[in-house]
Amino acid sequence: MDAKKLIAARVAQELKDGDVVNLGIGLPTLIPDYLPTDVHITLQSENGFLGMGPLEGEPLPDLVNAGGKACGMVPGTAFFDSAMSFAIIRGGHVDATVLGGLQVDQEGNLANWMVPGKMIPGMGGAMDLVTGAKQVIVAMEHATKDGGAKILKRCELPLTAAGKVTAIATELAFFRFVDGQLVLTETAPGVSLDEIRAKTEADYVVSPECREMCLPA
Amino acid sequence: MDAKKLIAARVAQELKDGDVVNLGIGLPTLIPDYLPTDVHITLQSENGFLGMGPLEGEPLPDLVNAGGKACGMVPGTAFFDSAMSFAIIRGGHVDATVLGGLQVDQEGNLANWMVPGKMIPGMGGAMDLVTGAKQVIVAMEHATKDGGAKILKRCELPLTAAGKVTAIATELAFFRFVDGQLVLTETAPGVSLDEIRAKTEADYVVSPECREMCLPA
Amino acid sequence: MSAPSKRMTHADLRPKLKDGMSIMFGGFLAVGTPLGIVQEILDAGIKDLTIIGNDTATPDIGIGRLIAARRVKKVIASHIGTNAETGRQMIAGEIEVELVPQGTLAERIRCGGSGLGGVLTPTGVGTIVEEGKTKLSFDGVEYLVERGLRADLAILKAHIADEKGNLVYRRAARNFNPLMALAADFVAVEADSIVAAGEIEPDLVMTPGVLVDALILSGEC
Amino acid sequence: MSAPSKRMTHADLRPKLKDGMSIMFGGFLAVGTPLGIVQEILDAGIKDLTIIGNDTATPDIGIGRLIAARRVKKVIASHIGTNAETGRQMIAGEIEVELVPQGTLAERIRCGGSGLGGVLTPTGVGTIVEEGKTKLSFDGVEYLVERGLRADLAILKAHIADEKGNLVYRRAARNFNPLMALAADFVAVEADSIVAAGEIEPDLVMTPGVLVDALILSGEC
Repeated sequence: MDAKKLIAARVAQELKDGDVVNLGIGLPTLIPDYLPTDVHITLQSENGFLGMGPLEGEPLPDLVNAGGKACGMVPGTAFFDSAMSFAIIRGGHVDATVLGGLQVDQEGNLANWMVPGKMIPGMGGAMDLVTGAKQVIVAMEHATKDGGAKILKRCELPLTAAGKVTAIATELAFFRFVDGQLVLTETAPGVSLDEIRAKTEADYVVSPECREMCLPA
Repeated sequence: MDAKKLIAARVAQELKDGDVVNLGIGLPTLIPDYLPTDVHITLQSENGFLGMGPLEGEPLPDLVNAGGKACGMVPGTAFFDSAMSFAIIRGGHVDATVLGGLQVDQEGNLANWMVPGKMIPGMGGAMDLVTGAKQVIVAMEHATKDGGAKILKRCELPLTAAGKVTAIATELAFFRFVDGQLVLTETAPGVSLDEIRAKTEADYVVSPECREMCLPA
Repeated sequence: MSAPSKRMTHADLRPKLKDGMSIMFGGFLAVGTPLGIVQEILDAGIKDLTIIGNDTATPDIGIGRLIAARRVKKVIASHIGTNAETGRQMIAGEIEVELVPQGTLAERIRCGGSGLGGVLTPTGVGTIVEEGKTKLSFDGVEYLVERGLRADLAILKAHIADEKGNLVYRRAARNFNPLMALAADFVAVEADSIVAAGEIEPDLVMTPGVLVDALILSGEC
Repeated sequence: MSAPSKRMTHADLRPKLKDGMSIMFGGFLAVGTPLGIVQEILDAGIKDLTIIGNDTATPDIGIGRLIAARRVKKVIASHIGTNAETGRQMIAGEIEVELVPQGTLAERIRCGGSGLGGVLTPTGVGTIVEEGKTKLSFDGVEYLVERGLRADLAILKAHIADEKGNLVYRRAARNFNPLMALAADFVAVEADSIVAAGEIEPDLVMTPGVLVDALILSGEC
């Protein structure tokens, strides 16, 4: 299983039947493929609907996801305007949001929307999502392309939100914030605690129940 | 012409073709009867629609005015929720509101929602209407049943809004606020300046163009 | 779908009804109020309620019946003039009444349901409504900071619902219902008809189903 | 009805288009943006514009074309990543870009159109978004005071309009359009079809016609 698929498969296990979920672009969009058949979630798309599904057949006019790509919709979909979309997001009506991260730190801070002087795409809906969703799951590769740590003592990049992250899933490990403390709860198959320690700058504790991820074949 | 009809007929002259108007309960609801045939206004009902019309034929379910009475609707009516209704009102999208008054004063203050210890019905939508409408026309009888002045130097009753009234129509006179100054611009047929002066506590000036109201027969 | 159905009867609501709870109710002079749910609340015998809505209707209709039956400790509303019993109990000191301008009430409920701490409104400036409130001035205009409102339970009336809880309201019965759907911990809806998911055109849904917890058919009292 | 018709052609908009004006545009990555009106703005040659909307699309589509044609002085948006030209001009100091969280942008436009001075939002607290803003704390939660936004002109895209200006949007093309209909001095709408007043079911209107000043049929470029 490659890194992205492993992360998506692990995050899928965090979602419960009936959850309302907003998935960021990229890796998080793989997650629905790994949901058990008895777990049905409702996907929120911040450009204005609940009930997003995969594209099936010809695209329908004006039916696009928040990345502007043609998508589908399930029976019982509801469209609304941007104020309602973010009333739903900010108001705690989204059970989980899954986003990529440039950096996350041991205080639960997330940085994922700009690199000063280099890449300033804007925050889009990310700041509201991270502030408002009940669970904020960061799904990202454990280290930068250069091997640098992304799970830090303190984010250096401008924050998306302060202290809102509830879990981190990487191809090496799964962490959860428990009472404000970063806790390693699972390791990826074949990954040692030492490897995780070496590639993680943040202070964290290893859960007494820490175990290997239980992933689909 | 009785007092209420005279007031309604005079206020009708303040409305222009195309205006969006919210009419308070009671006397103001008589106003549409006095509009010239070439003046079409759109009535806003604060319980959630634009396009209110007179009841014609059988009442339709759930079609009521802000007084809870069955009403009609014109072609091109639009329904919406209370937040949108007051976005329209507070946001300056209503050209004129016409309300009754218990007291009005020379500062443009209006009191029409409570008499402490006696009558406390609540402000309903009146505070938002008086704050947000472009024109705020108070339509009321000139004096109390006991003959006391209602157009005062300073309102004694709790205010509905401060400094928002733009005109006052009574069965004796029509006043307009011009640059913050209360100005008598018209007298009712057969009413003398002295009678108005005697029944008005507020300081006001008489417009050099003050004339008799020009009312329909 | 394996998700638990939202369909229930009025009687199924009983475990959610508790003394001292706060209840937001849709409706404007009872138009848009779920009358069967009000009956269920009366039958449940719960008391010391805080009720939040536009008005208290009349003593014998809609939410006004809870006032007449003395189940209410506090009312937050924009208008109580149509229910003489509300005024009488208020003046007698038997209930607390917080009067809120109607547009401000709508915004406060919307804020409570939208994760917003409040709004800045010019409505009420210079009146007794401003007493005790934070005021901010921008560009020479004064505003009151009006805070969000939430409730334990919202009771709403829809014309059509689908099995997922998507709602369509009819005419002037919409009023506060869509706002309250956002602002309560448990949202119970009484609908004139309940159709299969997908039967309401997605563009025409007025309240998305994810906001709704319980769906009750109007006739099933 | 004797009221002047709101129907016009794209060319009729020309007198409303002026250098230095502020323009709100509906759309999310150009879905819900009135492309014919954008073309008219390009053809009019106006410049030094402030544009307000969710994003700047791409250099060759929708509002992004105004950026590429260097007509824009300032952008207020939540995301500019899809239009490399916006980023390039910003880094070169040729245009000013104010990045606003998407939900905050929606609320700011809604406030500007609703007579509200602003909202209190937790979004952006503890980030650079809070710089220079008033903060208020209630019940231990910090909020930013985010102010209303208005524009001289709003350019919107509807699927169906009636002669009175009542609008229906389609699917994800709704986005910011209904909010902007409240928040500009002049509101111009491009619609795929324009029907007689009364042909849109009153419960299904998404933007009331009184908010709309100009109606243009999409094809009539």
